[in-house]
Amino acid sequence: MRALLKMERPAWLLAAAALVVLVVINGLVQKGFFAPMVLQSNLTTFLPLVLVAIGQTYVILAGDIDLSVGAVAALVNVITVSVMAALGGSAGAIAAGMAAGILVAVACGLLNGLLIAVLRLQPMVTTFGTGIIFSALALWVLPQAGLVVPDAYWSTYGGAILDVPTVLWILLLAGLFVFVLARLPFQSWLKAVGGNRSGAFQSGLPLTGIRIKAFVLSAIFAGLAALCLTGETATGDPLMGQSLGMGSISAVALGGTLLSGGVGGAMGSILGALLLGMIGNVIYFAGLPYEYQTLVQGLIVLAALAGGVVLARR
Amino acid sequence: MSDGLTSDINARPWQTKALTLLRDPLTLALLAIVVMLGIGEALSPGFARGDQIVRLLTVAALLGIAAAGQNLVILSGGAGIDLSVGALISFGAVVAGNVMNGADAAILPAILAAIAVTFLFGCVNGIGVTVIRIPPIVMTLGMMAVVQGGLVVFSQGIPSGNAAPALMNFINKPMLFGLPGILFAWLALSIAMVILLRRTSLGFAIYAIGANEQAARLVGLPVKTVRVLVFGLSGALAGLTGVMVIGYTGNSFISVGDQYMLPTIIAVVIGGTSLAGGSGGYVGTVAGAIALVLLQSLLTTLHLEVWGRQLIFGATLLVLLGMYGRQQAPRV
Amino acid sequence: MNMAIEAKSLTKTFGSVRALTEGRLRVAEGEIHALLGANGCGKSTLSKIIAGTHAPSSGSLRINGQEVSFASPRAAEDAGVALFYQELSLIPQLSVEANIFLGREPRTAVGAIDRKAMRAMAQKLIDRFGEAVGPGLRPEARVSDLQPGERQIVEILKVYAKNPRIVIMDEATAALDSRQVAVFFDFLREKRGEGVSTVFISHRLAEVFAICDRITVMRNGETVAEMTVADTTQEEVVRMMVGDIHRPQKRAAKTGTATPIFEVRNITGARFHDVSLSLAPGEILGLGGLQGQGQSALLRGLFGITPLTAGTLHLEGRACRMRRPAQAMAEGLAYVSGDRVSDSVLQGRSIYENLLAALVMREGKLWLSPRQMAPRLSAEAASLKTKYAQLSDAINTLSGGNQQKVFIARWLATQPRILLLDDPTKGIDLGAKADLFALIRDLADKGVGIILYSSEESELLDNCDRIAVFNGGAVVTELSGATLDSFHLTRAAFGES
Amino acid sequence: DTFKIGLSNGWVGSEWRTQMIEEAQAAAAAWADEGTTVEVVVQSANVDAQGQIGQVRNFINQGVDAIIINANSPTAFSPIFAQAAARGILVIATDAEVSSQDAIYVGIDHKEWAMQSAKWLAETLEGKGNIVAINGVAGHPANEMRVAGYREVFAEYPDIHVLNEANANWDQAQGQQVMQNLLATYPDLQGVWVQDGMAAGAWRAIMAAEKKDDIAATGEIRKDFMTVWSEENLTSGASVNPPGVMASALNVAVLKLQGREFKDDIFTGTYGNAIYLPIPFVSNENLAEKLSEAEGKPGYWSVTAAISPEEAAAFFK
Ligand SMILES: Nc1ncnc2c1ncn2[C@@H]1O[C@H](COP(=O)(O)OP(=O)(O)OP(=O)(O)O)[C@@H](O)[C@H]1O
Ligand SMILES: Nc1ncnc2c1ncn2[C@@H]1O[C@H](COP(=O)(O)OP(=O)(O)OP(=O)(O)O)[C@@H](O)[C@H]1O
Ligand SMILES: [Mg+2]
Ligand SMILES: [Mg+2]
Repeated sequence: MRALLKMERPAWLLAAAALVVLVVINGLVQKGFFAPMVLQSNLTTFLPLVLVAIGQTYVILAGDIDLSVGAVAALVNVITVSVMAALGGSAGAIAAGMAAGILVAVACGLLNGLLIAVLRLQPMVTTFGTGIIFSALALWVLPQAGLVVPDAYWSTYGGAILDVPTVLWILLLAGLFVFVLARLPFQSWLKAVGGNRSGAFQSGLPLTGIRIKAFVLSAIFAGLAALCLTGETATGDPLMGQSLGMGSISAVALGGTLLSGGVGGAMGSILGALLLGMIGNVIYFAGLPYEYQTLVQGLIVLAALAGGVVLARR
Repeated sequence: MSDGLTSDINARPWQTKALTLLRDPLTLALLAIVVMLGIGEALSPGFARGDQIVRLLTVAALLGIAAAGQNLVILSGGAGIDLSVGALISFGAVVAGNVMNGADAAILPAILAAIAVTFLFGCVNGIGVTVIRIPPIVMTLGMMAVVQGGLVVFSQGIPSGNAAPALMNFINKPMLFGLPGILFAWLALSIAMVILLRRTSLGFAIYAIGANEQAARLVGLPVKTVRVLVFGLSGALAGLTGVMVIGYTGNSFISVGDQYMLPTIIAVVIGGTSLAGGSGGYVGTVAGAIALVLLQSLLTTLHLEVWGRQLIFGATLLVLLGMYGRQQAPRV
Repeated sequence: MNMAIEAKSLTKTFGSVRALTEGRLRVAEGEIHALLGANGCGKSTLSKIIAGTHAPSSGSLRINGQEVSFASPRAAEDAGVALFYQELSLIPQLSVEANIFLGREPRTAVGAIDRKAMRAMAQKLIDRFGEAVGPGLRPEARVSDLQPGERQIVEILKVYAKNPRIVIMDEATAALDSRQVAVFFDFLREKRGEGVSTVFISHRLAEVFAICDRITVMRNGETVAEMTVADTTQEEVVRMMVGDIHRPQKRAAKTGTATPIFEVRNITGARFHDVSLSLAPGEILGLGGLQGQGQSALLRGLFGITPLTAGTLHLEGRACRMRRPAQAMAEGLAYVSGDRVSDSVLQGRSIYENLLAALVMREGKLWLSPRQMAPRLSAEAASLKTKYAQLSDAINTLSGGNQQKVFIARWLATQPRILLLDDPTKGIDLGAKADLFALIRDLADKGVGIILYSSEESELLDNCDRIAVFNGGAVVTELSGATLDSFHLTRAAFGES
Repeated sequence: DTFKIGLSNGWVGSEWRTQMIEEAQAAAAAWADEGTTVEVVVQSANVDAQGQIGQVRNFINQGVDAIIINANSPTAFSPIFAQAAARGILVIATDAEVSSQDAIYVGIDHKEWAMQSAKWLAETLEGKGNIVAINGVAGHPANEMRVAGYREVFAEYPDIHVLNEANANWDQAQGQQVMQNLLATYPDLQGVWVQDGMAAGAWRAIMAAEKKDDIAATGEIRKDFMTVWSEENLTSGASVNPPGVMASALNVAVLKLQGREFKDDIFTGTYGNAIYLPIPFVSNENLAEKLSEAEGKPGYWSVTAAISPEEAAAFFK
C-alpha cells in the first residue's frame, strides 16, 4: 500500500479518497443523495468548474497560470447566446453559436499565449489584464444579462442522450480527453516546460508553441464550460463565471498538481473540482447556521489541502 | 582584474548608467505617471492640480501600504503571494472601528488591536505555507474565505464602529505643507522598507530565500521563521491599511478591503518586483501604486462607456507590464 | 581530413560582458578533441553557440562543411549536434526515461508514448554503465531523487539517445568516479570508431591525455593554441591555459595525537550507516570511494541538512547536535557544496550578496553595511583569484567555475573551525584548484579541521592526511601513511579491504 | 401547518444582506404566533449566478416548500426555477427581479426607486444644473434598472446636464475615490446622483472638498450616514430599499403556501410577475423621525420596512 502511495501520483489518490469520504458524509446527511435525479443535478452544478479546472491544469503544468478563464467563459457565453439569438433558434443557429463561442475562446487563448510565450509577459498579471479586456468585450457585446437560448439547446443539456444524462456524457468525454492526453508526449513536454524551462529549451522542445497550446487548451475548456453554463442558465450574462478563475486554481491544487509546474495531471483536477463542489453541499446539508457557511467552507478547503500535502509527504 | 575589488556601482561610465536608468522599472513607472498626468490634464483641466494630486496620493497611500506587505511576500519567493490582504484589510478596519468607536483616545489601542489580529492571521498563512507546505496562492485564498466568513460571524449584532475624528483628519485633512498625515506615514514606511530590504539581515534573508531557498537554508538563514514573519508582516500591514481605510471612509463595512486584493499584486509587479521572488524592491512598488491609482482616476474622468474604460485599463496594464515585466528569453 | 566543426572568429557579448572575443575550433570527423582553458575563458559559451543555445554576436560556423546558423537547440540536433550541458538540461520532476527521450519519445501507432519501448530502450542505455551505477538509477526513477553523479550519467545518456554525429561534452566527468569515467571513455572510444566527433571539455588533464587526440586551448575568450596530444605535455598545456601554477607537493602526513576537534560515533542517516570518524585539529580527512557511496550524504548529515537517525557527535569532547545548518554554523562548521545550482547560487542577486550570505547568520548582525563588508568579502574572493568585474554585478554573469569560487569564498569568510568540503572543486580550473588547496592547507596549519570529499582520486591522495573509504554507505577502511596510495584506495573503493 | 422555506443569498459583502436575512428569519419566527410553523433554511455565500443555482438545486433536492431568492442574475435562473415549479415548489424572488415565469417577484421596483431620488434631485436643483452619477456594478441587473430610471427622469429636465457617469461597484471607498476625481474634473457641479453605500463615500469626498453647501446629492439609509447627514445639515434625499423585502416575500410565500390565491391583476413589471412594494423616502423633512427609529440600532442598520402578514393578505383573493 505504501509503495502504491509512493508510486506515480499520491495526491491524485488522496483527492479521490477525500471525495469518497465526502460522498459518504453527504449520503448520510442528505437523504436521497444517491437518487439519479439528485446526482445529475449535482453534476450539473459541478461540471463547469470541472471543465475549467481541466484546462487550467495544462497551463499550470507548463509553469504558467490563467486567471482569465472566468472572463473567457463570460465572453463565450454572450457570444454564443447572441449568435443563436441573431440567427433564430434553429439547429443550425445552435451549432453556429457554439462554434462562434469556441472560436472566440481559441482567439482568447491565442492572445494569452502570444503575450506570455512570445512577448514573455508575466503570466499571472497578464491573464488578469486580458481577463479585464475579455470582460469589457463581454459587456460590449451584451451590456446586461438577457437574451434567451433556444429551448432545444438547454433542454438537451438538462436532459439525456441515449438514456444517459447529457452532463454525464460531457464528463465522460472530458475524462476520456484527459486520459488520452496524459498518454501523448505533449503532456510530458508540458511538464518539462514547467519543471525546468531552460532545460526543456536545451532539450529542443518548442517552448513557445507548447505554452501557447496550453493557453489555447485552457481557453477552449473555459469555452466549453461556458457552453455548459449557457445550457444551465439558458441566458446570456456578461458577469457570468467570475468565480471560475480562483475556483479552478483551488481545484487543480486539491487535485495534487503543483502550482509551480511540472508535476500533476488533469485527472486529479477533475476530482479536485468535484471535491470543492461537494464541500459546499455537505456544509449546507449538515445544517450549519448560514453565518458560518463561508467560514467553514474555507476551513474545510484548507484542511483538505493540508491533509493532502501532509499525507503526500509520507 | 582580481584586484580593485571594492569598485562600486557609481564607478560606471555615464552611458551605461543612462542605459540602466532607462531600463529601470522605477524610471519607467515614473515616466508612465508623468504621461498619465499630462493626458489627464489635457483631457480635463484640473486633473493635475496640486490638491487633486494630493488626493490621488492619499488613495495611493492606502494601496501602497497594503502593497508593502504583498511586496515582502512576493520577494521571499517560493511562489509567494498573499491573496488574503483584501479580507485582512476589512478585518483590520472592522476591528479598529469597533475598538475606537469614534473616540480619539482609543486610536492607538485600535491600531494595535487591528495590527495584532491581522499579524496573527498572517502568521497562520505563513505556518500553512511553511510547515504544512500548502501553496501560498491556495493557502491565502482559503484564508480569504475564512476571514470573510469570520467577518460575517463577527459582525453579527456588534455595531461596527466609527473612525475617530483625529484619524479622519490625519487621512483627509492637510497636516504639514498642505499634505495630510498619511502621506508622511507612507513616506516613513517607504524609508523603513528600503532600509529593511537593503541594509538589514532580515531584508537580506528575504532576498536570499526568494532567490534560492535551499541555498538560504544552507547558509543558516531561518527560512521558515522568515517566511512566517513575512506573511505576518503582510497581514499586519493589511491591518494597518484597514485602520487607514476606516479613517478614509469614516466607518467600516465587511467588504471594505476587497478592492485592494489584486491591485496590491499589480502595483508590486508594475513596480518591477519579480513574481518569482528574489528581485525587486519597494521604491518601484510605490511608483506602481501611484501609477495604478492614477490610471484608475484618469479613466473615471473620461466620459466613456464602462466597457471602454475597462478595455483601456486592461490594455494599459499590459503595456506597463510589457515595458519591463518581461521574462528572460530562453535563447540569448 | 573532413572537418566536423569549423568555428571561426565567433564572438559573444552578454550586455557589456565580452564572453567570447575570438572563438576558433576545428574538430575533425571521428576525433576526440579536448577544449581546455581556465574558468570563464568561454568554453561553455562557445559550446552553446555551436549547439544553438546561444546566438553568436558575430563569426561563422560550419558543420560538416556547411555554413550554418542554428536558430535553436532543436535545429542543431537536426544537424546531428548534441551538447552535454555543464549545468545539465534535465527536468528534475520527470523520470529518467522521460528525460532521456524528451522530445523524441517512441510512439505507438496512435501517437501515444510507447512506454514499453521507451523503458526497454532506457534500460539498455543504462545497462551500458552496468555495475558503475547504483541501483537507484532505474528508467522510472525521478531525476530529482538521483544523486549528482547519476544525474550526470542521465545527461550523458540523453545526449547519446539523440544519435548525434557531433557531441560536445562540457565537463561531463566533473562528478563521475573513476569507474564511471572508465565506462564513459569506453563509450567515447566506441563512438569514435563509429565516426562520431567529440569535443571533450574537462579540468582533469589526466583524462584529457588519456582519451583525446587533439587539443584546443582558450584563454580570456580567445582560442590561443591548437595541437595534437602526442606533441605536447601536461605542463605545457597548463602553462598555456593559466600561466605558471604552483603545484603543491604531496602533503606531508600530519603526525601527533592531539585530542580530536570533531568526533563522530556510530551515526546513521539517509544513505549511510554506522559511521565513526574522528578529526584532529589541523588534519585533512578525505572521504574516498566510488561516487555516491554515502560520502556527500554524510557531510550533509553532519552539517544538519538531512537528519541523523542515530549516533552522537562531539566537538572538542563536548556532545552536540546539528539539527539545522544554522546550528552547525554556530558550532563553527562550514559546508561547501559541489552542487552550485541547487545549493549555492542566489540567482539574480549580486556577487556581493552571494559572498555575504554565510556571514549574515554567522555574525548575527542585524545591520549590514556594504562599506564595511565589501572589502572583507572581496579580499576573500581575491584569495581564490575569482574573476569578476564588480561586486554589484549579478552572479550569473560569472562562469561556472568562478561562481564556485565565490561560494567557497563565502564560507571561508566565516572563518570556520571545521570545514566540510563536498566535491568543492567541481568545475574549477587547475590554477584555482591549486590556489584552493594551498588555502586549505594553510587553514589546516592554523588548526582548522577539514573533511574533504572529492570525486577526483588525486585530490584526495595529494592533500589528505587520512582517507576513510566508503562503500555502500559505510566506512570500509581507513587509509593512512603507507597505505595512502592509489592502489589501496582503488582496492578499498571496490569493497576489498 | 409546517412549511419549510429556503432562503438563498448570493453575496455576503454587506450588512444590508445580513439584515435582510435576519429580518426574514424574524418574520418566519413570528408565524408561530398564528399557529403556523415556518422553518427556514438559509444558504448565503459569495457565489456567482451558477453557484447560486447550486444553492437552489440543494433546496430542490431537500424538498422545501418554497424558495425565496435574492438572485444574482435576472435571467440565469429560468431553467432551474422551471424544475422547481415542476416539483410544486413556490419560488419568490426578492430585491432583484427575475424574468422566469415560474417565479414571482416581491420587492421594490428599482427603476421607480431610482426615479424617486432622481426626481428629488432635479426638483432640489430647480430643474437646472450640472450633475454626475455614480453607479454600482456595470451589467448588474439592479444597476441597469436604476440607471434606466434616473436617465428617464433627467431626460425630462432639459437644463439638467449629466456630465459623466462612473461606476464604483457599490463600494463605499470606491465611491469616495470616484467622487474625488469627479470633483477635481468638474469644478462646477451642483448635483450628484449616487446609489446605496457609495453615497456615504461620495458625501465624504464632497465634504472634504468643502462643497457640502454647494452640492445636493442623493444619500443612503444606513444609520451611520443619516447621523452625518443630520449633523452636517446636508442637502440629501434617499429612496429606501428596505432590507425587510425578504421578510415581506416570506409573508407572501406563507400565505400562498396556505393555499390562498393571488388576486387576478396583481402582477406587473417588465416580466409581468412582480408585486411591487412601496418605496419609502428619506429627505431632510423626515430625517429626524427616521433617526429616532434607528435609536439603539448599530451603525450599519438600514431603515427598513416590511409587509406584515395582514398587509400581504391584500395581495390575495
Ligand atoms: N558599495 C557597494 N559595493 C558593492 N555592492 C554594493 C554596494 N552598495 C550596495 N551594493 C549591493 O549591490 C546590489 C545592488 O544594489 P541596489 O540597491 O540597486 O539593489 P536592490 O537591493 O535590488 O534595490 P531596490 O530595492 O532598489 O531594488 C545590492 O545587493 C547591494 O546590497
Ligand atoms: N548569461 C551570461 N550573462 C553574462 N555573462 C555571462 C553569461 N554566461 C557567461 N558569461 C560570462 O562569459 C564568460 C565565459 O563564460 P563560460 O561559461 O563560457 O566560461 P567557461 O570557460 O565555460 O568556464 P568554466 O570552466 O568555469 O565553466 C565568463 O566571463 C562569464 O562571466
Ligand atoms: Mg535597485
Ligand atoms: Mg563552463
